[in-house]
Amino acid sequence: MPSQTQALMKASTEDETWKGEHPIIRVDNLSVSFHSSPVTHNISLRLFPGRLTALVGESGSGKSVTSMALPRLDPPTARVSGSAVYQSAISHEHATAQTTKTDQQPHISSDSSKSSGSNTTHSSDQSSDSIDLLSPNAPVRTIRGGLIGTVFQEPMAVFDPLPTIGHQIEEALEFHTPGRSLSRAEKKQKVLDQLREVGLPDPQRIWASRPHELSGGQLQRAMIAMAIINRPRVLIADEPTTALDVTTQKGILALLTRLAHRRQLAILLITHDMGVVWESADYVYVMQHGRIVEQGPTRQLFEHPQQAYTRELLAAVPRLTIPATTPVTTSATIPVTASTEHASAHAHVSRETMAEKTESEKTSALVEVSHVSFTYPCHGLFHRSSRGSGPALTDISFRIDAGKTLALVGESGAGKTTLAQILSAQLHPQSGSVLINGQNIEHLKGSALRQARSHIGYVFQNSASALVPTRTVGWSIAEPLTIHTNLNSSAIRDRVTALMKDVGLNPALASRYPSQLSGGQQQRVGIARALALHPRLLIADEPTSSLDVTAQKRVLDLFHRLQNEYSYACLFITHDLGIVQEIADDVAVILHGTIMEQGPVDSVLAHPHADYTRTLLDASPHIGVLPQPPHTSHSSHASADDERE
Amino acid sequence: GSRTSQTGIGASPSSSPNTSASATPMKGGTLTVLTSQSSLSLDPATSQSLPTTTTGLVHRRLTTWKISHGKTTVVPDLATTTGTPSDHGAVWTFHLKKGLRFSNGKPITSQDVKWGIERSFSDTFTGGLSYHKQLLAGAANYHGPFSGQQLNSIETPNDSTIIFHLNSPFGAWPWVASLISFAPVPRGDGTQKSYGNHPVTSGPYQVQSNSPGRELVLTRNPYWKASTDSVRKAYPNRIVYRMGQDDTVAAQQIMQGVNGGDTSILGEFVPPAQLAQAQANPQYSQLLVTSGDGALEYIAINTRHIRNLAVRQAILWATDRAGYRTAAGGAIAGNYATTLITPGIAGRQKYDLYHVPTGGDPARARAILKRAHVTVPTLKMVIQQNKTEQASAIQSSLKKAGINVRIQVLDSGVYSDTVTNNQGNYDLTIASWQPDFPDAYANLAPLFSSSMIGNGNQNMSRYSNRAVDALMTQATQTVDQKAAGKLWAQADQRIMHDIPVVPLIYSHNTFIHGSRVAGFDIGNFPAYPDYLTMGLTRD
Amino acid sequence: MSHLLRRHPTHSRRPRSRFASPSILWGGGIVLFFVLLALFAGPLTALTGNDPYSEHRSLLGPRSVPLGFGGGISPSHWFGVTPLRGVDLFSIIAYGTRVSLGIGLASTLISVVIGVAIGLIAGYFPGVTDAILSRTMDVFFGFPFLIFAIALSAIVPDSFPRPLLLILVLGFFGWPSIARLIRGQTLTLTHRGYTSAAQVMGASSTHILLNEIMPGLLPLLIVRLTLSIPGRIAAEASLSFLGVGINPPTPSWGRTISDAVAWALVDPMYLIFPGLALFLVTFGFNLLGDGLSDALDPKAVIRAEMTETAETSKTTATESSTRNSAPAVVQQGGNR
Amino acid sequence: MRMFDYILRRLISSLLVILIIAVTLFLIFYMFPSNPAQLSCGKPCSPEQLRRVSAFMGTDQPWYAQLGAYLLGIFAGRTFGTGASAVVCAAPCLGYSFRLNEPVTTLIAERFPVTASIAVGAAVLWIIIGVGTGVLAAVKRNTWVDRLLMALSAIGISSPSYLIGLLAIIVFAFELPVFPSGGYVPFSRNPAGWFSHLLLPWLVLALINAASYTRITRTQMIGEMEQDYIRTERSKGAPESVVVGRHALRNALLPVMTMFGLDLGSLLGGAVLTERVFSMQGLGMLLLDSVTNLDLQVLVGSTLFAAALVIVANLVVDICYSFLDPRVTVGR
Ligand SMILES: Nc1ncnc2c1ncn2[C@@H]1O[C@H](COP(=O)(O)OP(=O)(O)OP(=O)(O)O)[C@@H](O)[C@H]1O
Ligand SMILES: Nc1ncnc2c1ncn2[C@@H]1O[C@H](COP(=O)(O)OP(=O)(O)OP(=O)(O)O)[C@@H](O)[C@H]1O
Ligand SMILES: [Mg+2]
Ligand SMILES: [Mg+2]
Repeated sequence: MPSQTQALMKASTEDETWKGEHPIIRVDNLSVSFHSSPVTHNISLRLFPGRLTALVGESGSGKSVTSMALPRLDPPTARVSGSAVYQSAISHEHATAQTTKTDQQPHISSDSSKSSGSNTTHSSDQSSDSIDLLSPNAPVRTIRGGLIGTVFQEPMAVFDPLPTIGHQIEEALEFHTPGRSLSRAEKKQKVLDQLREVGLPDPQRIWASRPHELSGGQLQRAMIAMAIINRPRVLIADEPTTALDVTTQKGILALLTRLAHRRQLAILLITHDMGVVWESADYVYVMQHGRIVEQGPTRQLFEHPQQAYTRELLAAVPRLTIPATTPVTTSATIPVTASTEHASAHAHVSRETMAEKTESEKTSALVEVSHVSFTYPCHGLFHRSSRGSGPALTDISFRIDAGKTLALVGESGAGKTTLAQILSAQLHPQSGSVLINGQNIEHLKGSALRQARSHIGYVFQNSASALVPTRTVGWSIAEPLTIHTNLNSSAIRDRVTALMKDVGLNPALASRYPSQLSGGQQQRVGIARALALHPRLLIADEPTSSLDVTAQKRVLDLFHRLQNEYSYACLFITHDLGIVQEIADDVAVILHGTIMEQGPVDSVLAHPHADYTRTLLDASPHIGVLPQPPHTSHSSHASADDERE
Repeated sequence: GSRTSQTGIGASPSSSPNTSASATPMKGGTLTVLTSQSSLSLDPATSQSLPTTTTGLVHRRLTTWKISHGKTTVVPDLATTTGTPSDHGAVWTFHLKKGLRFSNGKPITSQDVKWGIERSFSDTFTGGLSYHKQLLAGAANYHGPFSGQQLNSIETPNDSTIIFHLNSPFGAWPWVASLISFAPVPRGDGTQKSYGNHPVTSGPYQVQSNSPGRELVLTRNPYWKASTDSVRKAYPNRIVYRMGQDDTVAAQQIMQGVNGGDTSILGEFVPPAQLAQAQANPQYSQLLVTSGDGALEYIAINTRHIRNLAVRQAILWATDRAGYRTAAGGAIAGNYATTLITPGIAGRQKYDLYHVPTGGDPARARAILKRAHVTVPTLKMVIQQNKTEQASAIQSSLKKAGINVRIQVLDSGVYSDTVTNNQGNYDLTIASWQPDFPDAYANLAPLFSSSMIGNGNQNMSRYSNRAVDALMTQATQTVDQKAAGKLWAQADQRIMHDIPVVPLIYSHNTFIHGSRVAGFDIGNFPAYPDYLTMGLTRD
Repeated sequence: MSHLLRRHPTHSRRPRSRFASPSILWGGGIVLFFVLLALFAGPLTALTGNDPYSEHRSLLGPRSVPLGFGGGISPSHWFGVTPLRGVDLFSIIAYGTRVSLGIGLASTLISVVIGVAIGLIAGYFPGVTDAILSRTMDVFFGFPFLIFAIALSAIVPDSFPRPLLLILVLGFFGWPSIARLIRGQTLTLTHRGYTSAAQVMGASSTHILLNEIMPGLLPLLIVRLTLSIPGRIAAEASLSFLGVGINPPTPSWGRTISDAVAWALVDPMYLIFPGLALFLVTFGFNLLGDGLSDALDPKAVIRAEMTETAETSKTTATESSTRNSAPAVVQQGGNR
Repeated sequence: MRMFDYILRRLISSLLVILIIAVTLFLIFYMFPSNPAQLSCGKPCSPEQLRRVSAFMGTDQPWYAQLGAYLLGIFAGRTFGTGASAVVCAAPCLGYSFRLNEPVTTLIAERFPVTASIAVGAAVLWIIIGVGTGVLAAVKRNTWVDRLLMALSAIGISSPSYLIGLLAIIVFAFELPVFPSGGYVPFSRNPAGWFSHLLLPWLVLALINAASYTRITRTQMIGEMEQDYIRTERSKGAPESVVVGRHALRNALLPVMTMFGLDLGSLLGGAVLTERVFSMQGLGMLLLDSVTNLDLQVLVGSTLFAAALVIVANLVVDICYSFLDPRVTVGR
């Protein structure tokens, strides 16, 4: 007991901004293992009402596994030990009163006493409101959805494929509404409101759509809507904005912060995007190798990173470096660490390629898209949910030369994935033509099509569902090789090992099944597979969305290296303008299925013509001049903060 | 009586009168007949039913059969006598009784009888008993009365007199006149094929409802007068036929008296398993009634395929009749057969030409084959489903003599077709034959006359011997029944010299009736219960 | 190629353990037992000097019912003898295994091969192909199998071996239901992300059908398969019941069961022994099927491993050196 | 309208299917050793008589002529024979039974209620039992409940329906007489009798069929329960009953539904063995009798009717599929 209280106080008094509040969730010594090999070690966390706590760390470090243990949503094979206690916020006064002193030492989980877990529930002053989340008697159904809302990492697979989105969200509402107090219309209205709140433009349509009819970002927002519709006390958001463009991401983050403040919601935000952390988190835990290696209030952590890994994390963020001419004032912010050199070198490269481009203008482009329009057909005999949805793409034209990268940025649901699918002949445009290597891919059939496709590498946005669940990931990476080459199995194995190393995966993971990997690991499997054949055209649909910055950097470097080596053309879909600047030669900005503007990266970013591009630039999270007082950086939310309920 | 023994509506004389319940039936109640058959024709032109079974309940004929104390005789029915022959038996005259009426109230006249017979010549109405069609003069090109033509060999000088002119003298005409085709049909009526579903009746019952293949309900015909009928007792008020029944279930139902089984009878033989079961239980065995020697069961040897007499001899010698009988259920299945004319038929002479032991003599069979220097190829035996065990027994007995048999089980329709068509694509088959009327003619002619090969006829041995044909013709035309009988017996032995068939047993048919059913008697002929005298006891 | 990564050191012990579940062992054991029974029916029955043809009339009572306990069970007739002819029942069952198992396996094989092929093709190639194949299935569905069987038994010359005929008939009429099931599942699986992934990779349809779609169908298919084999044995019995099964004297379970049903009250053992054989085989195949579909389901493998790792942690320790010999992954954060 | 188009297209192609079936049946019969007229020629039968019968029944014609006449009859009706005794079979004439003396349409109309009563009742029972036990087994996977259910389903699968049927009759109708041993009572005549007569066949058919549904449902359920969306459902705080019943089950039922549609469709065309064992005169018995008696027209008529049912069932399944699984489009 005493050590417990101490630990609690330690955690809760680290920063004055906590105002002595009492944690709503206390996690102590949480360890998770899969078939008796541990993946996380003695994690201790505190979540406070009204606060946004970020959990950052490298891919595969155990972020998802840890957070999912709280509402007990781990895979059944996981063994969880330690303690996690929920305490309602009502009785916080006591704890607040005890808060006296600030402990600057990072709270490393291994420090805390082993016995703390079991005692928490018996804490004298809060016993009635405290729930041991890990106890077998915990009221999981009230906890899930009611107390703790959860947003999952992979948005594409989380919805039941059969019912409409609206139905599934309404259902969540029902589980936590006693009796039948809500009428149908009321429920629907609530859901529509919630969908609108998470920034979905056409809630009516989303409400009536089936999961497969929505884009990744739309699904992700629907997931968020579902998680918060019951006004839980705690929200666990596992990379909730990976599939979102910056504008939407900004909106979502603002919404989360607002919710945290208004509803006194405790949020655990898992992310790899330090920009996001900087902009919205109050407190940060950094994870590596299944351990919490560092923690602290956001500003403090950013200003004085203690661990090498944290520093590396901060350094590796691709920064948006906008040329001086840009109207955006924050443009001058150059990262603290060494990437300046790299960025400028890259800028140089881009300028070179631009020059080449003018020369080679007359040589035929590797990809030439002209006047492509596409409308999704009305599916099924009964499902008319896509009614009213206009064309997904209208009159799209662009070209990509060999060795060049075109970045496609745009709002979620703008039609990026659709365009990528048209390029790879998964969908056929109603009008316009797609020439790849001079061939009209739409007219190819049979082996000619297969041959053409062997030169296309495709990284799927939904990496998890693009892997065969019944095959090891090693098999999946090898698949293109087995299809298109005659390599013997040992050669293939070598190739797979090399590819996995290239994308930063331990080759030992080759024997795992997709469901045994973390989100970022799955994504890298997808990348490795796309690169296996050294494609001439690489279509990468948000390939690094789930990657932590180190892994992301590694992948981007790999893209660079391979592009230099094989000079493939690349269509790179992303919402991160920082990445755009780092990797792309040209950029196309797409909105509502129309290209708003396109051109060389530097000139577009420096002189955005379209309003939307400007909005994008504004919305991009910049790590501003450090240190920066958090209040100013959050000024846009300040007014919202005050409207507490 | 028929090709395959299970018509349930069929026909033999024998040793012991088989009477079940000694109690006399009462008037009234509903008697149920459970049958596995899926169709039951009540059309006089198309039915092949015996006078003493179903059609006997609804249709009267000129003459009919009376079974008393085990003896079956032909007696007058609509007619006052069993017919008066003239012209050496080539012309037969009948007079109708007075006061006869149809179920629709109309009086029955000689024209109605004539119309009924004429109807049977119509191309529309086929499938009945056709003995008269070959016998009546000038019938060869007659196509029935519907286009206005009459059959002139049938005379009706007045409403109560009917005279038949035959091709040649035929002594057994009184028996022929008892067949279903001689039932009256109101003149001008019955043009439609479906007439048989709701016929106008002359017997004690009329059709209340009939859904073909499913259920037939008979109720009393108010116009039938017991005083004009010496045979029909008409005890039950209602008789219900349930068709398409599973015989195993039905037999069980009757034995245990559940579900109205106590007031039911089974239209078929008791299946072997239920037979064994009932015999073992004294309470159930009371419900069994076994006929005397009935149908002849035999192996028909296709003489067109197996022309060598030595081979047929070998088959005869190799056949283990005891094994056959065991496989058919044991001693209750029947007595060993040596003659072709079945016991109880006038003129039958008992003889045993070869004295083959009942267990067969495979060594002798081998010796015969060896002497004849023949090797027998594998023989194809076609059988019906219900003969599987018996066929297997024959197969294993022939194998002992070095004769291999391949059995092919055929579905009943296909089987009938196979054994009666013109190709005759089989070597052996197991058949049984009960004559349609107790006359040696009906016993031998259909099976051994060369005119009965193929075309749907029953000469399954495809036996053709001019001498035998001539002998049978002579016997047929002999009006003196004693003299005729001698000729038939002669033919019988003459045929057996050629061994077109191996006689196996005279089958004893065992039937079962509910505990409240009385008057369930089987005479010497046919080996089927007499439906006309059946009734229910008081609880 | 699919075993490519199985040879990875960590996998060396998987095949054994994965397929060594109790269901597989028991189910496989039962099936194997019957396979052996079929193969060694001759020597086995010769032990008691029996065969499935000889009659033992002396063992039958006057009503042709076997004398003695349990349908005439004795040291020389382990299962007694049949009524009516007194044939050794054990011999019938032992030899009958050949026909019944043979028909069950062979006809299922035919149906499954045709059904899976057609179902896959119909489900994977929309439009005309699907329409044609689906209507073909309709023809087969609409066509009464029984009628066909009865007609064939009349038309096909009797010199054509009956078991083969049954295999063909059951095989060719059994595929549509499999095909339809497969087609439906294929339709669903075709819309999965990994199928599109393979298409974009330029995989041939064959590759996709075999590697992406088939594995997803397997659990369902295995269940269907294990349902099918005993189903076929039962179908042979049903055909026998209607009189178009195996011709005597060839022993078959189906014919024996259909003959014996009527004797259930008189000579119950006559029905019980072959019935038990049929049940055991069914049970064996089902166990085997359950076990196999578990073994092929990766999630189940994971579960199995879980228990297994606990048991074999020692072996893992020795193997871990092998595992680590693979070049350690670069850049897991820089400072370890 | 897509729906309408699709159904129309399917119906047209279904006519083709029916035609193929009819042609095949006629061909098979043509290959028979000889003339079905033989069976209705009478006893004894002269060649002349046989010729006449053949002419009347039309079996003296080549098979294609017979087929043509038959098909034409469906639309235009037929007349057999001439004059006063001519048999008129009004359109839609599926043939005329010379054995039962009824038009096939009448026969089917009489028999169908029997078969439908058996089939629908049994289907309702077996889908409930099969899916219920399948879900239970999946949820209780690897427990004794699961094992017991699997063992029971093994019994069900390995039992020919006539075996179970006869044993059920012996036990429930004879040994402890609680059910009638067979027969059919029309609902209109006596609803209680209808029910009591059908209960045993329903149970028998249901138990046998349920066995395979148990297995398929179990496998599918196990697969679905491992999908990601199940975790999502749980994260919403869904009670396990909703997770299993509303989400996993609905997904798992897709292939089950395919099977169910087909099974019900073909059962509606005649439950041959069950009808036979329970002595019910439904379409199955009609069909069986028609083969046994070489009653070609009844055979073809009732087969075509059964085929039509199967085709409709297939169509319904396909439409339902596109309804239940939005990812699948039928009208592709
Ligand atoms: N199968 C489908 N049927 C109907 N509409 C669809 C379908 N797939 C996508 N859409 C709609 O088409 C639009 C474009 O979708 P797309 O997946 O291309 O978006 P995106 O730009 O990739 O978005 P995100 O960044 O969120 O992944 C969206 O509004 C989406 O709802
Ligand atoms: N079901 C499982 N079985 C075995 N190992 C697993 C399983 N799920 C996750 N792991 C492993 O546990 C580790 C932690 O996974 P987790 O999903 O928590 O990573 P993460 O931090 O969320 O990474 P990412 O950012 O890539 O999503 C990873 O190494 C992963 O491979
Ligand atoms: Mg994760
Ligand atoms: Mg997308």
